[in-house]
Amino acid sequence: MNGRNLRNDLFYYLGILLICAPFLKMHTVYVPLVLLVAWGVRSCAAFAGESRTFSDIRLKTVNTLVAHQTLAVGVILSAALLLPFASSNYLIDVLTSAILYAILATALNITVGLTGVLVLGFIGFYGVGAYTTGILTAKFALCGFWIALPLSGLAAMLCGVLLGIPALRLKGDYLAVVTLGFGEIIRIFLTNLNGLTGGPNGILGIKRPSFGLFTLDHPRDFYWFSLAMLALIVLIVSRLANSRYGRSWVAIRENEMAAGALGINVFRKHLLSFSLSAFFGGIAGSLFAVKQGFISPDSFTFYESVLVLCMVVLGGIGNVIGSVTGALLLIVVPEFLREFSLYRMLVFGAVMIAFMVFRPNGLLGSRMITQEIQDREDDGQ
Amino acid sequence: MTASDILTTDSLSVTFGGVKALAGVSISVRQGEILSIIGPNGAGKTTFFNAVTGAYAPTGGRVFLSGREITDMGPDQVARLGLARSFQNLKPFAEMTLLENVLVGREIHMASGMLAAILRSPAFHRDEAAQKQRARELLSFVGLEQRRDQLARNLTYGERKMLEIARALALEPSVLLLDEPVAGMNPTETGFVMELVQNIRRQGITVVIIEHDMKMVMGISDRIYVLDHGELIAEGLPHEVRANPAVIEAYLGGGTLAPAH
Amino acid sequence: MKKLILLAVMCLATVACSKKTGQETGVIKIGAAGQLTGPEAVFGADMLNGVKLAVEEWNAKGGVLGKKIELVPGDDQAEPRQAVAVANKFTAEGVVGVVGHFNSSCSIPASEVYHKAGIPQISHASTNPKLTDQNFDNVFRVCGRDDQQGKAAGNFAVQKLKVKRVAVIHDKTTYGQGFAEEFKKNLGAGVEVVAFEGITKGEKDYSPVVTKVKSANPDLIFFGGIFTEGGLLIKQYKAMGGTAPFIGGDGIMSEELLKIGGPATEGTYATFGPDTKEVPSAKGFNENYRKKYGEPGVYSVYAYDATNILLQSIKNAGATDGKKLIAAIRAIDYSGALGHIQFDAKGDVKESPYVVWKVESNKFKQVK
Amino acid sequence: MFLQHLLNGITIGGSYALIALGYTLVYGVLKLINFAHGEIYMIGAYLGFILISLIPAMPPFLQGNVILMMMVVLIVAAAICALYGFYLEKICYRPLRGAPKLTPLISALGASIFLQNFVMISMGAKDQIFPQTIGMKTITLGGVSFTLLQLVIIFSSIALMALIYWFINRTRLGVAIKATSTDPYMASLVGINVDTVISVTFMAGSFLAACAGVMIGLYYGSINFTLGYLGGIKAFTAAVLGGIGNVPGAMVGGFLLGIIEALGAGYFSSEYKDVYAFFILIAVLVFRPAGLLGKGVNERA
Amino acid sequence: MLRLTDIQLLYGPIEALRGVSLEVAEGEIVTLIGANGAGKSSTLKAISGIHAVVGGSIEFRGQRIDGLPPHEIVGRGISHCPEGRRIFADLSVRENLLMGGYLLPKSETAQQLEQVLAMFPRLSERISQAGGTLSGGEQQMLAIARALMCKPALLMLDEPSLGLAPIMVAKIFETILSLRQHGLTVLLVEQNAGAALEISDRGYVLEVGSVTLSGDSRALRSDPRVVQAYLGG
Repeated sequence: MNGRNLRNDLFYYLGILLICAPFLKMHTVYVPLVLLVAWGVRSCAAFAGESRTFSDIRLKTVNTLVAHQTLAVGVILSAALLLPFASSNYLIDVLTSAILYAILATALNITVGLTGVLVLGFIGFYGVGAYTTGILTAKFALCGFWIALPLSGLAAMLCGVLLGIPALRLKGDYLAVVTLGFGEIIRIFLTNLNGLTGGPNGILGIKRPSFGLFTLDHPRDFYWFSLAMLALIVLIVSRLANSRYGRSWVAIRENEMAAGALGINVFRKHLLSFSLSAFFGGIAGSLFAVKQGFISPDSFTFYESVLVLCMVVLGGIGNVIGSVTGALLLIVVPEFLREFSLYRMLVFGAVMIAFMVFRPNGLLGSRMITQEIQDREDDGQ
Repeated sequence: MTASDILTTDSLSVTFGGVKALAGVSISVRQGEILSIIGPNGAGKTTFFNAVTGAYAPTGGRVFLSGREITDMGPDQVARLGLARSFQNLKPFAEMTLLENVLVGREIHMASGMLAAILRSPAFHRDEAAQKQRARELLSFVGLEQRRDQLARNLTYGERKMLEIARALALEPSVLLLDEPVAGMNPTETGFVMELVQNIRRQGITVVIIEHDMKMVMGISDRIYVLDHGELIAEGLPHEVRANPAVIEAYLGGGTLAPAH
Repeated sequence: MKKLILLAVMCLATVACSKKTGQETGVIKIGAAGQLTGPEAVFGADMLNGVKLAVEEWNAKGGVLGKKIELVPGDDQAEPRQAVAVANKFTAEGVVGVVGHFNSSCSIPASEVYHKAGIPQISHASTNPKLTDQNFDNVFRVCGRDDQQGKAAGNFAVQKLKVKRVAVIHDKTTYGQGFAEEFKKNLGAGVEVVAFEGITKGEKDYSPVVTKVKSANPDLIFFGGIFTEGGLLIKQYKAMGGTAPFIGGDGIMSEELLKIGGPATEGTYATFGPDTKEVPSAKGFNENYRKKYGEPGVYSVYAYDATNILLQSIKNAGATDGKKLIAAIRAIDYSGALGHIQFDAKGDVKESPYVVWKVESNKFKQVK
Repeated sequence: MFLQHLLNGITIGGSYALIALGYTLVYGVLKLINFAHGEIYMIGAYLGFILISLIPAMPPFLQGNVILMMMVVLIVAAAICALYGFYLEKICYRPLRGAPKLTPLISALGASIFLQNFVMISMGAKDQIFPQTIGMKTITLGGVSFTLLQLVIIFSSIALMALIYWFINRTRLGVAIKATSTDPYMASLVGINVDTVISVTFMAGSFLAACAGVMIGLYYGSINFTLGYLGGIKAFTAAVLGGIGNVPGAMVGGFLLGIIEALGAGYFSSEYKDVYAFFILIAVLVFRPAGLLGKGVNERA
Repeated sequence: MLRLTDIQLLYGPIEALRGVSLEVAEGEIVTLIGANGAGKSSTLKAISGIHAVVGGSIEFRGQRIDGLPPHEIVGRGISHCPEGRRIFADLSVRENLLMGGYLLPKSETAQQLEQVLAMFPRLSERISQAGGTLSGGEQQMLAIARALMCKPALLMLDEPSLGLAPIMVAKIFETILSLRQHGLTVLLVEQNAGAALEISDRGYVLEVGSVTLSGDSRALRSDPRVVQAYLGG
């Protein structure tokens, strides 16, 4: 057995070195790096299948959290509220970014997670939201932030409906590509409609929102404001998910034909989830515009769409809390990796592979978790 | 069409890329009966179900439910009007619990709106509780009450069939279409399903069945239609159909191994 | 399980090794921000090397105010969001001044962070007018402005080349399109713009645009963008039998353009700063840079000078305090690799440094 | 004018088609969008560049014969790249069989980021310039200008596509790929080693992508590490346009996309070039929801 | 020829087989009967290597085969014709059959194809039609023919009569009988217990993942427990 394994190992590592060789030429220092990555990812794969320890710890944690739900939410929220007192503006800014992405991920989770529609151009809605706020409050100074915020959501929602009506009749990956196209189209229009969007120069001087005389100018204040928005949106989405709306969405995800045969208007429910998710995406965009104070098409690339999608998948598809966790991880981890400087994204890529190989169902999994608990209890009896 | 006909089709046709899957089938289902549709594989039985329930758009002919034309309606509209169905290749919502599966079937009877769901108003809680109660009753009707909180993916084949029936009944339909409800079941299980179908009929629901199991078909049907190559080749009472030479030739066969005990 | 522990330990070890042990006192930190990874990483590397060179030279001379200078790189990936994160990180780490960012779309949102923290920012390459038009007292740039450069290119086309029909191509970026529009503005009534086209950065095939431009039959083709696309455009245009010369800006002024475009680039014009080879300090820069990092990029020298200005100002101010430092930068009268630099009230370079260059026998030569 | 645009479109369309084939083949067997495929194309281009820069060290009989030399470069680069495809699948996708559908998407993205940065760090962020080789002389025929190399590239693309078409439909391994696409479970029951088939599929796709990469590098003369991003998106769109999972569809989709872009940019505004492709895509999908040559999406139980 | 000793199989946390032991001798037709979810199909999947067993052993012609991948097991002469026919719908009938003989040396393929087609003349009429366009009965024939292409010693058939019209069911059973005359050993899983026991030599009854009854087919057919539960009185 060991002989065969050894041969496989040798084949694996030598093969990888061989194909990397043309690129490594004189840089022999990269050889251990390549081997380390190859070995690391492989170990994750081996480990994912072989141990229940991690799964046990996770189950216990989840069990405890479920048992003391209110307490857990309270602790996490108050920790999140108090955090700014203990951290620098840098960390607050990173966390605010993470919160905005968490809103995006929560919104995207409605379509990708609950309804099972893969959207690859989600950042388009974010862009529409951000630009609506930018155009209304700064470019033409038509209204204040508090009017622009809902309008941004509605503008994104309108785009969602307009895109959804033709696109939602498509299936699976075809729909995904159309949404990808939508994201690109939005970005190209943002770049080229100079009179409205400022073209590639973007829009400058978007003011932070204010409550009467009190302006959310300090990063800490804006952090709290975003946190409140996130909490509100998570609450709305999770309540919807646990109602007849959520059930219909999941039913459609599981089987469209059967859902239709049970009297669910699949198209209308799809459109509802799509436009809701666009709405929250637009809200996140509006927040982003006032956070940055400056927006340009550079912020709304395909890469960002995929990043948000990663957050949803990483946290566990269909799991609302998972989306938030995924956003936190994908924004915060690269910040820590800044220490690696040039190697940052290299390491980040490898970590992504390793993580997925290690936890294919995402960090929190979807419903599988509760099910695992159930099954174990059944075994015990 | 007589007053007692609840579901009728008038020369219903379906064509797939030039091939006629259904060539002008006219049938009428009477209120409160158990009707079976039999025929060789590929005769168009499932296509017939799909065309009636709106899953396929018929290329010709018309369909009426309780005197109302439903020909061009979508599956969801047809379902809302009281026509429920089960599927030959089962389609339970695998990642939902059994209770949730049935609750999806209750969707059209739910009243509370989106705002109520977000605000968790008393009306919302009342509605949820009432529907959950009804769903539980339906699960216990098919014998799955004990497993209501498990995910549907963990059910066995037979249990899934029962779940599909419970889910279809949740619509409170006037007509229930069952596509091969006992395929792959042994005689004991078949007996249970036959009992169940009788009980469903007793609640005033008309049942239409596609089935190959002749014991079931001959045992509970009031009437039988026989399809072959998309056309109706015979209809009548069970013993008439069994003796029909055209049916024997196309479908039943005369071999001793045929399981028509 | 063992394997996992080993893995975890190795990861931790890597992180630990890469971290500087403890907070070193007695150093002055300066930030260098740009795209170190991502699609435009080449500019980030050019910049970082320029800054490194300056810092090393100062450190070799004993640092500034008796302290060593520590360079803190910040990777903004050419993304505005990341740029703000980098800016916040710099302020949190106590950086006294920042060289960068590269893209205007990164420099602008980051400048607000620096402004609030009272840290000076000297951009080496953000040419969009909006950056300094915000009127932040802490924002400077050693490069020109798109409007200045557009004017220089436009005037040259009209007055020197006396063209009548011009085709304009840009790469749809803040820099490229902004520059193209400024150029168009400065052409005057006598010149007809026969085509105004945008291209997508990162593609290789520009034949549709080139075909269209060629059929419009221009006397001159303006390109607002970077040498990568510029080289391909010129090459594909000439391959299709086109004859009109190209003119571009600092973005195409690079040896790379000549490599990518090959002989087709002969006769191409570019607006840029005056020839630095004649300035003694620039000669030193070029030699030292080549020795350490190979051929300098277009912006390396800007980054180098921006760093020198920052460090010289620290020395002049005798302090690293934001206010004093900003005042010192505003007051500086500096002669470096780029020539003579003084800042106006907005933070732009006082004398517009643009002249026109032309490719002759496979080399950029200043047009007298 | 029209012919010129058409020729431009066909040239770039050929490379889209070659890359699109990789997406479509993999999608067929794994029902998975291989998001790292664009990077494989980029790696292929780099391998071509590295090999060409080794030419001075090659034996003289090779150096004398330009055509032979280019063939060797193309085949060796594509062969090494095929191994990249092999390892990509082995490391990023194989451990994820049976995981939720979107999971491999994330590891693919990780691989994509990794490969991009790997090349950036090892080869530098600068553009790499191919030596100006053969066939760059412009030929003008009836108002249409083209280079000899352009013709060679168009014909090579078509030849490669013919080769892959033959492989899929006429060889036992090829039919096994088709069988695995329809039903991997059944395929294993007739004795097909599904793992091998999947590996072969990845290798074949990577082989074609590398060929496209080398040809693009030779033709346009410069490559950099971000090449895979746009190339990947475009080719993926082409694959969907033709009906993803459908081999002739990918070829048709690739050429069509190239031609649409060329005509759109040529006759309307080039600023919106990328938009035309997507508009056409949306229009096609509204009328033919499974792409031009795709069959109806099968209802899965 | 085939011996299963106490094999166990898990589907996730669910125990599908809890120690199944059975034997098939050369030239026999052996039937597995049992209720839904009793583990009949799982037993076949365990033998063909689709699902790995977690306990027990499977021996074929004296050699352990548990733990081998499916394609190696096919190579040793066990052919598994799964439930639901699973025709390669896009492939032609010929391609379907050629895939069935995937592991045969190239030189033998043509000859084997001829032999199989001789057994199923209906298929040679439709040789270049796509598999998906055949009728249900024809598809079942094709599935069996495909399973025969690899020259198996043991053929495992999972519910070959499922969803077929009674007239077709009779034909399928006739075909199975004729296969035995060709010297094939058959392991049959059937819901239609009456018909299956009629053509088989021996039978096993599976309940909840283990064998509860076994013996001569004739004896089983008259066993009151079997009659009561599986033959419907």
